[in-house]
Amino acid sequence: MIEALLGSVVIFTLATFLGVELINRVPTTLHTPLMSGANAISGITIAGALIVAGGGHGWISTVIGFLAVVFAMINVVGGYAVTDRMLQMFKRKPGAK
Amino acid sequence: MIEALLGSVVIFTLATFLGVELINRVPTTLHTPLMSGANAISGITIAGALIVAGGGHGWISTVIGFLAVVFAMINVVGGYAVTDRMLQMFKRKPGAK
Amino acid sequence: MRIAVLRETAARERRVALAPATVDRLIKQKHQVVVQEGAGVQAFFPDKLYQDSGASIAPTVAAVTAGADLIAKVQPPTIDEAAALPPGAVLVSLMAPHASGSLLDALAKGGVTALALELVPRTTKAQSMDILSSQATIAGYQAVLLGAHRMGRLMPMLTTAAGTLTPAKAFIIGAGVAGLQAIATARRLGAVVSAFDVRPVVKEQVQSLGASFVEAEAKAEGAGGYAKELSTDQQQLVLAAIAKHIKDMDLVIATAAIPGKPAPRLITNEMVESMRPGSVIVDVAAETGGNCEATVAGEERSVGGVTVIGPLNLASTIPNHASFMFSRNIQSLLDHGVKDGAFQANMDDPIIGPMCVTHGGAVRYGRTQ
Amino acid sequence: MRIAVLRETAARERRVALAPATVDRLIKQKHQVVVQEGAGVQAFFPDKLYQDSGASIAPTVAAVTAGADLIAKVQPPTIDEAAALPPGAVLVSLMAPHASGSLLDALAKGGVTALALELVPRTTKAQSMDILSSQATIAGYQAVLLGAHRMGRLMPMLTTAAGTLTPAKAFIIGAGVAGLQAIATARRLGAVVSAFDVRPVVKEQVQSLGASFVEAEAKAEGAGGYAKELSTDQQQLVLAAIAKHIKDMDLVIATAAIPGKPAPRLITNEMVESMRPGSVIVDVAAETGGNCEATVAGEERSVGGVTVIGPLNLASTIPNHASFMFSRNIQSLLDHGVKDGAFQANMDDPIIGPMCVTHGGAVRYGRTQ
Amino acid sequence: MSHAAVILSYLIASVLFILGLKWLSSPATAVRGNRVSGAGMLIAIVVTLLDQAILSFEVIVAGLVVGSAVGLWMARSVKMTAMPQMVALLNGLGGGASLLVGGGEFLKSELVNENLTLDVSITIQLSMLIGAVTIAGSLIAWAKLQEVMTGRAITFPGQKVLNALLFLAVVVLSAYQISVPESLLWPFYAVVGISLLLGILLVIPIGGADMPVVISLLNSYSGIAAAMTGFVIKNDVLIIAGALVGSSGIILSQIMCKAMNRSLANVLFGAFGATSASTKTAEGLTARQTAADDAAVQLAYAKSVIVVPGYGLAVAQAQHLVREMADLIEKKGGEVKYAIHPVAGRMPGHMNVLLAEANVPYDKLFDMDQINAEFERTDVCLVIGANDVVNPAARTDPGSPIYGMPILNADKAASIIVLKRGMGAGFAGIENELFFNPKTAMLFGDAKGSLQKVVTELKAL
Amino acid sequence: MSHAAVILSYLIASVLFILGLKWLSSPATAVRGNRVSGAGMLIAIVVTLLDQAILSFEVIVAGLVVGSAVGLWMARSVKMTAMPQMVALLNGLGGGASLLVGGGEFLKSELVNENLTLDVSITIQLSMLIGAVTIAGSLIAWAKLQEVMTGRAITFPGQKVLNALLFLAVVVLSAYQISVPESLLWPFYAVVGISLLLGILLVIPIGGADMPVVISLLNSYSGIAAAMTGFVIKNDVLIIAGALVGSSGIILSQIMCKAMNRSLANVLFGAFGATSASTKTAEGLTARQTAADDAAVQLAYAKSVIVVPGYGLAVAQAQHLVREMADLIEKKGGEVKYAIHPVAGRMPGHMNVLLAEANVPYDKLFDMDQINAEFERTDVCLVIGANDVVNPAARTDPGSPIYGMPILNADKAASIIVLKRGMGAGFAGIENELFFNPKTAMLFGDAKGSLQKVVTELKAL
Ligand SMILES: NC(=O)c1ccc[n+]([C@@H]2O[C@H](COP(=O)([O-])OP(=O)(O)OC[C@H]3O[C@@H](n4cnc5c(N)ncnc54)[C@H](OP(=O)(O)O)[C@@H]3O)[C@@H](O)[C@H]2O)c1
Ligand SMILES: NC(=O)c1ccc[n+]([C@@H]2O[C@H](COP(=O)([O-])OP(=O)(O)OC[C@H]3O[C@@H](n4cnc5c(N)ncnc54)[C@H](OP(=O)(O)O)[C@@H]3O)[C@@H](O)[C@H]2O)c1
Ligand SMILES: NC(=O)c1ccc[n+]([C@@H]2O[C@H](COP(=O)([O-])OP(=O)(O)OC[C@H]3O[C@@H](n4cnc5c(N)ncnc54)[C@H](O)[C@@H]3O)[C@@H](O)[C@H]2O)c1
Ligand SMILES: NC(=O)c1ccc[n+]([C@@H]2O[C@H](COP(=O)([O-])OP(=O)(O)OC[C@H]3O[C@@H](n4cnc5c(N)ncnc54)[C@H](O)[C@@H]3O)[C@@H](O)[C@H]2O)c1
Repeated sequence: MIEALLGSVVIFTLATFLGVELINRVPTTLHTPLMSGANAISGITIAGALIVAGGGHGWISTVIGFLAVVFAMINVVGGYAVTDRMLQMFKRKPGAK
Repeated sequence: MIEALLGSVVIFTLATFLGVELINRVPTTLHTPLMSGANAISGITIAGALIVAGGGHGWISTVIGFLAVVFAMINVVGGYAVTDRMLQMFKRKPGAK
Repeated sequence: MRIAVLRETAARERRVALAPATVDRLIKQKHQVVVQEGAGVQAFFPDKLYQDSGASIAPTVAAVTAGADLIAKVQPPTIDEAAALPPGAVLVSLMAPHASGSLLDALAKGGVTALALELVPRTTKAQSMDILSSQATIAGYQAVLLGAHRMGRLMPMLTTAAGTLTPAKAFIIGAGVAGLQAIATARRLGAVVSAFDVRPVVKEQVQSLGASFVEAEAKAEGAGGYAKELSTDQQQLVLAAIAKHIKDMDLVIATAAIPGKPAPRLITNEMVESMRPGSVIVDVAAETGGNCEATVAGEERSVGGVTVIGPLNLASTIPNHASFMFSRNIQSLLDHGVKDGAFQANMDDPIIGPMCVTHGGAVRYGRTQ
Repeated sequence: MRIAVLRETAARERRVALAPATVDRLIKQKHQVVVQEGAGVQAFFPDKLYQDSGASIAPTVAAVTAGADLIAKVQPPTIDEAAALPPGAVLVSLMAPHASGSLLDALAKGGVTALALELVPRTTKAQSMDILSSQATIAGYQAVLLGAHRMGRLMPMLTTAAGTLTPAKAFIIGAGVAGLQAIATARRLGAVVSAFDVRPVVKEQVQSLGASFVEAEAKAEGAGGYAKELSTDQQQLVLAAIAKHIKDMDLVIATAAIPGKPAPRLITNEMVESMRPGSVIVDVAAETGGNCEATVAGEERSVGGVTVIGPLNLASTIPNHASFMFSRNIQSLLDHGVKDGAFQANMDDPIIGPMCVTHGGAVRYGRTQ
Repeated sequence: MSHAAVILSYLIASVLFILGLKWLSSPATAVRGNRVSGAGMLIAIVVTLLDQAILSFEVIVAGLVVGSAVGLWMARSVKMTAMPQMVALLNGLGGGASLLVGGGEFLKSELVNENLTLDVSITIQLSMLIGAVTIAGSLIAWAKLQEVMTGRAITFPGQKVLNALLFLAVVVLSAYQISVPESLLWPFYAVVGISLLLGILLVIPIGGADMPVVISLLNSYSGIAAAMTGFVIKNDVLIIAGALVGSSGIILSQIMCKAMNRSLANVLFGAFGATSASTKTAEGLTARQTAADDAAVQLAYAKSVIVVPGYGLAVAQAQHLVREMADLIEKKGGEVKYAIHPVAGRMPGHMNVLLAEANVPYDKLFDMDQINAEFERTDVCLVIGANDVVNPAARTDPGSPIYGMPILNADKAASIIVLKRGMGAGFAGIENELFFNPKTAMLFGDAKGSLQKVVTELKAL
Repeated sequence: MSHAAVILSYLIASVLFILGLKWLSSPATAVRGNRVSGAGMLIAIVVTLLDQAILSFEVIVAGLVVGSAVGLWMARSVKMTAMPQMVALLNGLGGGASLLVGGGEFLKSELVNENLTLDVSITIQLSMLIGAVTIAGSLIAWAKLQEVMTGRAITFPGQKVLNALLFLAVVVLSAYQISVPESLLWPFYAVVGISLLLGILLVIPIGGADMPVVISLLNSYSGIAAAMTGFVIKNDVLIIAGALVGSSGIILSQIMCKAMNRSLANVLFGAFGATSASTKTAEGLTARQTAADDAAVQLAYAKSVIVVPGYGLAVAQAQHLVREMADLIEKKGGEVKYAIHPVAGRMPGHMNVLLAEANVPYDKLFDMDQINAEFERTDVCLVIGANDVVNPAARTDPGSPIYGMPILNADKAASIIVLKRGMGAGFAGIENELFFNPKTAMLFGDAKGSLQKVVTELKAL
């Protein structure tokens, strides 16, 4: 059991380092879109929400699960859509070399 | 069993990405030291070699293990020492701000 | 409005009050312009250019001024010319009012409204009419060219097969409009430039042009951005600082001035003698007595191998551009003062009021200051 | 070795053959130096400086040259002076050999070994002795200052409250040593510079100074990096290209030359007339006939408002630095030619041989070319 | 779907998240990055639906549909200027989801009387705590930005002590709950409640202008909450994605602080008596501040740029850098012109001297009359150390000493960047309303330093 | 030691490796990086010794002592110039160790008649294959660099086909061995043998000058081999460290190729008819080429730099960049002087005009007599577009047209970097032996472009 946990800890550690390395230098204009895009990714809780909602452990769980799915889904869909909208301003100029 | 393997695959994948991100832009002067330093790290096979050598599965294994330990240890000790020597040229100048 | 442009008669004066480009604009504004024959020739504006702009050409002063509402000139008119101006007309020109008592009387008697261009207020709004600035710009530039041309050596550093020529050291005394332009020009030519002034704000301006500032423990900031005269103590400090610095200079451009006062004496004969043969002093302040004791206005002398030049009317030696700027200044003044086709000599106007030296038959100069 | 420095007597000549710094060096090398009284005064080297360097001062030509082994001068000696030189002495000076037949005869007769400085080979090795280059450098610089000072307008662009002054357009004809220096100087002053030459390699050099190159379909590269005369066809092409370009120019510096030939005629009277009043042509080639048809050597004329200047001996108007460089060139020549305390007039030497116009009692000039 | 296939699919989703985040941080690839990460999310959702012992699909489908519809509607309708609060809201919902998942798992274990292992217990508590802080904090951030509540920092004595006490309480309660498996429900509710309170208290003392940093930090929290949920349900994709967001969010917060020249600590706690990032004048007008990298992006993507040099450029002696910057913009396809005001600087032709020194070609210099009509068609007007010559008071304020002086129409450009050391006045000594124009961004600092940074950023873009 | 503690210790070691690699790639932190990664290795070794069911310590200790001693001796005795071959050798040994571990595990399973699971079988085969290729390839690379064998590319017809066939054979044999558990030993030996052959064949067609890239690639392989070993013995630290080295090695190879302006494919296969990176002249002399980032590092760490400008600088109109570069070097604590030769350029004072335009202060300009004695004490002499004025032939070759002309003693500096477009001659039209001086590195390209790159790199350092 503890070993499974430790396996997850290893993965968590690696992913944490990876997150640090991925973001190097971001122009200020991208701060909000990047934040928003990362926020959409954190909507991955949706996976957990689905399991809670679909577990069929009585109505309390189901209601909580339903709410969790709705919340997470707003986060996911809203997050991606809004990020995409913000990023429309980064279309390249034609004249650029 | 296959899941344990897959767990390792996940770790392998993350570490691979991390390796890619870690090395961004290296001045030419650092190419050889970096290569050498990375090479020293790949001497981590020493861990495997120790297990083979110390497993006590008969003399063939022991001989092979002994050789493996020697090889890996040369790689490790030689690698770190040689890298350190090369890096001596990167001492900061006193006047720098 | 009928505008008359007279030919200059003063010695060394090659400028003309209005350039063809301004005439063009005035004609478009429905004014009439009469130009005296050959008025622009010395400034490289032949009569033909004026005619092409729509002006008419007249041969004599009388013919030009007859019926004129406004007369534009560079130098003050002679008393005779002044007497011949139509009553009620407006005269725009330099006037040297502090030294032209009888001229002012004549103009007042003739009922002429005379605007002295040297009295333009040095305010931000009046900058486009500021003849002192525009002509000082040219003077500062030309002073350096003159000095460089007369120097025994080159300005820039040159490393050649025949040895390395060190850069000339230029020293600008008085960093007003002319002085700053001199700094810029000397820097362009590659000299190592230093400058001195008594107004403390100037230091930053000097450095903003890449020159170094010579410090003396003296400050003399007067009213309106001008300097004032130094106290005796301060004068000593200044002279000591200059004496120490000037020994080593190859080119000195002196432009220090205090409005309405004789130019401050900042370079003594001893200082001149301390300089190397072959160096040059261009005393732009020669007209008001000179910053240098050795200066003789209008002459070029050698004092122990040091050439001391006291040029007069430097701006006029670049007559084309000087006239162009002069003309643009007058144009801005007219843009400001002309309403409904006539020049409004409004004595309450913050720009025209101070410039007006005679009006309504009376001399105003001295009363308004 | 006893080295004599004579005072120049030619009109307009302000240079001196050896500067005190060089004298200093020669004295350190155990030579004796005698300088004629006042020889350096016009170049801002007072006698005192020579004395401080260890030279002795003598009043007359005779006193200076008596017993001299080597005589240094800028301009060719007069026939009288030549006759007075000690037999066997070496004379180093400009010689204008193609125009100085009788002088050469006199020198040969007197047994003088004469080195004509204008015949220094233009090789890399001889560059430090190359008086043509060093003096042309000064001439190119001074030509621009002269032209800028005489122009009716400023050189740089200036945006001011009294309108925007456009930058002057400068055109350099002939981009040899003087021409390139003129380009650099005009650029420093802020002009928009273009240049023309018939040698194709020059284009890159012109551009390396930030100026643009005016193209004509003509090429005339001669021997030794010099230009040669153009064929009639090519001359037409060149004139057409210049005519098209020059109309719009404010300052023209003409330096085109072909060694030993009269200067090529590149600016016709028509071209001059096509230019704007107030523009200036400085014809540095005036001495050899001028590149401009309207040039009168030694004079400054106005042709329809265009000022055409034909300066003579421009380098001499910056006498101090010109003498410094001249002197350094001679110093290098001596470093090259003096062995064991005496000047070795070795006719097989690749530098001294070609420069030697009289030797061993005979005129060599013409025979060795 | 076999379990191996599920793990592999999750791995693929994780890789897509990694690539997505990487690409999101550069202007050239950001659009692609967001879409790739979206694809990863789709895979993760589909796989989860296929894999798990999901019994009732109705509720799930209903939840998915409602959530998607609301999310899409919100994304569509929000105004561009309201983006930061939108992100705050979405982030809060994400945190809420984590809270619900953690809580749901806890309640489930209570219901089915399952004995939770230690690690699951701990991570459940963590996901609830962090989730609750995230939702409460995000909602406060949203309220501040939306101006539903005051944007000012709200502080009271003992605030830090209170926060510390509350945090301690949560820890103690959680520990109690974990160690006493057959515990009651009240500690559970208390933990949730106190956590929510903590979220509120942590954010209210921070000023409105600093909210973006707070949101980014809360975003990082919600990532960590998701990762904790991953530990709870033993799901790698949650751990990886959560950890990625968790760490990159902190880095991003730091980068944002650096762009504001402050430290993260100063943003979070300094506000106990803090100032906002914008400069206020006597009349309460606000000048918007910007950073060099932002200015660089704006310049890099501008089609037309007009540089207005002034006396400050000369004082800073930054003429060579201006030239370098212009060259870089032109290499990127933009057009750069210089607008020279007749009295810019301190002597006639001051700017000409300066720009000639840097070899700016004459044909790029335009005087006022030539260029004034062009500002309207210009993307960015870059004002470097100029003040009076772009002061609209000359047009509008008859009482001003410069009234009537023609000025450069810098204010007509689509956006204006002003490089100055501070809010110092120019030669005329008067205030300049251009600096308070909503289109204007101030880049404070010596012009040489600022331009150096802009140039460095331009090269990196 | 508990198993959990072991896993945690391995995790710490992994983190140290990660930090070590990261820090190794920047000059300022490289020393620290190497030491941190070394600490990680120490932890990994100690933990392994404590943890595993290690029965006989004598052999292990013997192995450790012998290996350490040999390694230390090699590291101490190698000459600085022989570093690349040293790394090749060490790398080969690492690969060999992987081969032995894989083989050992295989033989052990045979001996104890253990039934290997599929994944272990596969990874054993992989670690052997890759390990064998690594050791064989590395030894060839070593031999080429040590000039034990010819540095030229060795090719023969059908080489690629042969390689493909051999690879196929290995795959088939491995598959056979995996699928037939009670197999014989001959396929095992065959796999090892063919893999070794493959390693040799893959490296011999690559030219000596490209060996560093090959070594870096083989290093990446040995990392992957280590990771495979990790799969075999189910050890995370092996997997992580191996994967890190595996991927960073490939990135490094690519960076190295880019620095040589070539693609990895071109290096590996293009050599079937390849050229080396250095430029050869008629007389067989070789000019060493360098890259902008390398030049930048050299300049950044130099205490004294002398710039020798020449006509090429004027042609390139790169004067402003020279100034910028000098400013950057000075900010980093170096001292920059300019040596102006009397006849540099094409007119008297050409360089003065140029440098004045860039506002280089006069007191940094030195003429030949002033500075010639200083070259000996100078770390880097940067020759920009100059040629004749630094041509030692003027001192040494009486037949040369410039014999006797005094020149700048650029060749006396500790190292020389020359910026030129190619091997073109100068005004005098003669060859310049300075360019073939072993201390000289040529940075080819238009001086403006080259300087631009150097400046960008200097800023990034
Ligand atoms: N051209 C002429 O002939 C002439 C002659 C005399 C007077 N004037 C007057 O001068 C003024 C010229 O206008 P302008 O717009 O050029 O200049 P300005 O109005 O004087 O403004 C210059 C601005 O530059 C900023 N600054 C100073 N040093 C700086 C540095 N190192 N880095 C960044 N910013 C710096 C200052 O703000 P911070 O302190 O906040 O940085 C200041 O507000 C006009 O009022 C004109 O009338 C002109
Ligand atoms: N100063 C004078 O008064 C004067 C007058 C006449 C002649 N000279 C002669 O000119 C020579 C001057 O020597 P120097 O060392 O300055 O110049 P140089 O010997 O002419 O060499 C210049 C070098 O610059 C390189 N180059 C050209 N364009 C370049 C560019 N855009 N980027 C990078 N490199 C470029 C060329 O090599 P690549 O083609 O390989 O790039 C060339 O080898 C001397 O021989 C001197 O005697 C001088
Ligand atoms: N407000 C405007 O827009 C505007 C327009 C034009 C000029 N001005 C300003 O007016 C001021 C005067 O300019 P100016 O050129 O007409 O001045 P000026 O000709 O009266 O004097 C020239 C310079 O000499 C200096 N000076 C006086 N006594 C000195 C002494 N003893 N030693 C050294 N220096 C001495 C003065 O300080 C001044 O800088 C300047 O500051 C100029 O910038 C302002
Ligand atoms: N090898 C050396 O080290 C060295 C030393 C000094 C000079 N030089 C070279 O010698 C050459 C001659 O220099 P110079 O200044 O004595 O030349 P110069 O005085 O003889 O002539 C000046 C210029 O006029 C040009 N010219 C001639 N006819 C022309 C025509 N019809 N139209 C336009 N241009 C015309 C010439 O090409 C030359 O560039 C130059 O290339 C110079 O670089 C070389």
